Amino acid sequence: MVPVTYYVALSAVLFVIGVLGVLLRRNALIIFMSVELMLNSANLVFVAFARLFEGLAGQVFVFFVMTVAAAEVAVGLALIVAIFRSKRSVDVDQMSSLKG
Amino acid sequence: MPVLEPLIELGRGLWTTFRSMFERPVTYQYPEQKRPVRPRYRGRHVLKRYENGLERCIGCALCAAACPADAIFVEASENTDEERYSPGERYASTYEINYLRCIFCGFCEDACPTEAIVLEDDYELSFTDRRSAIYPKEMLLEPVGPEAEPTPQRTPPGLYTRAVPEMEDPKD
Amino acid sequence: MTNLVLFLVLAVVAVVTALGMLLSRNAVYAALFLVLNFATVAVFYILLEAPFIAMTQVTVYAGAIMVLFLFVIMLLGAERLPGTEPLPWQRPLAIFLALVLAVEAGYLLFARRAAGGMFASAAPDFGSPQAIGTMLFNRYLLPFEVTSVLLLVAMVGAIVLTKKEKGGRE
Amino acid sequence: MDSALILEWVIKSAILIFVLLTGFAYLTLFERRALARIQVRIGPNRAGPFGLLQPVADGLKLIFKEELTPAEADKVLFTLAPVVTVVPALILAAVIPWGRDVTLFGRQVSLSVADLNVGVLYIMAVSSIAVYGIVLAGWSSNNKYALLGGLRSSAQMISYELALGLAFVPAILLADSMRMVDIVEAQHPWWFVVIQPVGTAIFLIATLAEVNRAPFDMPEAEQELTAGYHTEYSGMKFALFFMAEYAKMIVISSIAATLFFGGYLGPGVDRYPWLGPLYLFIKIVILLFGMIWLRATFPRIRYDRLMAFGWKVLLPLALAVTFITALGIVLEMLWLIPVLSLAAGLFTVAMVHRALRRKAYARA
Repeated sequence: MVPVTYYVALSAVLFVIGVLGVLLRRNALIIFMSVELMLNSANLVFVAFARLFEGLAGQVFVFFVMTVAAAEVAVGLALIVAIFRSKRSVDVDQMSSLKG
Repeated sequence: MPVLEPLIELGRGLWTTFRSMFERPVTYQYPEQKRPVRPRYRGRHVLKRYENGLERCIGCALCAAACPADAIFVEASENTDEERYSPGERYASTYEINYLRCIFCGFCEDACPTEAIVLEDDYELSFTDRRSAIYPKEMLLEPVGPEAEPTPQRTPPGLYTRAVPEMEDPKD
Repeated sequence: MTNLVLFLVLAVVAVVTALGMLLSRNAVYAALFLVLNFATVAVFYILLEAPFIAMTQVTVYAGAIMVLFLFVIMLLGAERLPGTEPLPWQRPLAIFLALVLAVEAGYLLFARRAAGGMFASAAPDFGSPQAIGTMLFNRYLLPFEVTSVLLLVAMVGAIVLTKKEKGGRE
Repeated sequence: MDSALILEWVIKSAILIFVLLTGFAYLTLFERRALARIQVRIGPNRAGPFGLLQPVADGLKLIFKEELTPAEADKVLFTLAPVVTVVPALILAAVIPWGRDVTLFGRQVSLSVADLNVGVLYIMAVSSIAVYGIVLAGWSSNNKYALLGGLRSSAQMISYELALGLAFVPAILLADSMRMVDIVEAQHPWWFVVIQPVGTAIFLIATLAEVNRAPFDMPEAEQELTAGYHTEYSGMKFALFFMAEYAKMIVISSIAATLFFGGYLGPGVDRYPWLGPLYLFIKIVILLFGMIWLRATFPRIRYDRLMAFGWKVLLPLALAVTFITALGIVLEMLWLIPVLSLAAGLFTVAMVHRALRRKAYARA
């Protein structure tokens, strides 16, 4: 069997990659994808610990995280589309003014 | 019940198509089984002959002049009594139709003074190259009848002086 | 042993696809790498005896969320936009911070041995849809209902945000 | 995990894929013959007796055709897209049970490749993956029509997936399980089509939209989009799209048969388990004929109407049907389910009819 530490380590690596994506990339869509990656790495840990402690609460929580992620994506992409309409760009450096 | 009306309409459409499955198919199994063409069908041209085997075409090239697609080429030569192809002075020594150009409009038929060219029933025209789409006179000419002689014929002098025969009233 | 090999292979795939997402110039490729990443994570869930979560992962993440991403990318034609130069100090700082985070995680994992432990063999109906359903509708009923409200709000929000405010309507 | 089990899986997968690919080939022939008969023609009957070699001839032709790749296309994704389309269509069939367990060479062999306890969810997950191939094909061709067709069809598939997913729910609720075998066994006295006719109808309609078949074949609307997402494809790549469409038809018919039409159940199946696959096969053929028949009968729906139908008619009705099914189970009055759901279905039909009539009236 694979020890749970491996899963946590993998998830940490994925999380760090997600953080890097948010910090390094300027394309709002890719920043968004990186956030999804971070959520996913957290989910992986949840499921791993649910398996370790034989409790389903972790899996149920993953279920909720997915729902929230879906809601977040719907609103976030709508925002990006709206910003693109006014600025013709999805570059986060250009979203510097408070008014569209 | 008016509620069911749209469903019944859909069902009727389905019933129509289902019923048509059991009708006799209208398909002709083409190469073995050919569908007869209509009386006025315009297929490949045929150059006609008189009963005695002389060609009707006199090389006047009115068909070529009438042709909107410029598909017909005619070259005329002189008849002699020793070597007679058609009544009158001249005959078509070259007669070619390019079937890549022909639109089967039938104007040539109308223009012909001797009713020599007729669009008949043959529709199996297919070529593998452009040269073979040009039909020469030998391929267009009607075969000689059983009691007739092939052209050129040796004819008594002074018999065939008129090129255009006395025609009946054109019927169709 | 088989499990360990499988885990390592999948882990490599997961990390490589995540890096691919991070590094690819083309947003469509980034999205596709992320789809692969989510698929490998789904396989991890199956290895962890959570088939229900694995299938939901594929359906929601790969089937809905990433398709939505692709849609937006293609609709906006945003796959290869000319980017501005980042601020000069930002890139090294970002990498430094990420390294700090990684070291921190590594310290917690290996130095403190906070979460050592092997998996015991699970009960036969562990992670079955029935068990999750019972849990969801008994102990977690309130969060479940709140989530449904959240989804409704997100739906309304998305529609309001993307609706064109043009004249001519009334 | 002994090696015999793995061998069994490999053999079953190989047989399944072989059956699907042969089935795809002969489904094209079946469709052409059936369409021809409906249109009072004969259909292909030259290659081999009754045209039975026609699929072989078609396949040979497609193999030897030239494959074109547009110069500005994204080469990698352009090559990948047909594969991404075919694979989900093939692996979707893995969870379908073809019969009860049989004893073969002294082993207990189950007649499905994978007997998952989340079988229905597996179907949803895999069918949601199938969108990618079409989106990618449309995008990577770098062609306006292909992109529009791809976006259209993916929007359509995502929209109808909701109604499709909800149509699974009555079957799951009635069987109290997501395992396909349990769902089939739960239909012993009454098939679910009897208990939940409206749910079955929703499932079949959403299915048509899901596999992009007429009258929902928007993505391939030749007149508008010059064949949509596969405009730029030719040769074997085109054949793969073709294969995906027809393999999906077969698979989705078998899913419908399993969920609502009693799967492998039929008279005498208890005594002779080998009859199971035969019954399932017959049901699949009947459903496939239904698809072809619909194609021959109904014209294509306009795109905005199609989306409106999916979101405003099918989805609410599916929700209502789910609710009614749950209600009938909770009240332990199963007869309530067909009565109430048929009433809901008729109400929906009447409302749609009225709305359409009003629209026609307003235009006139």
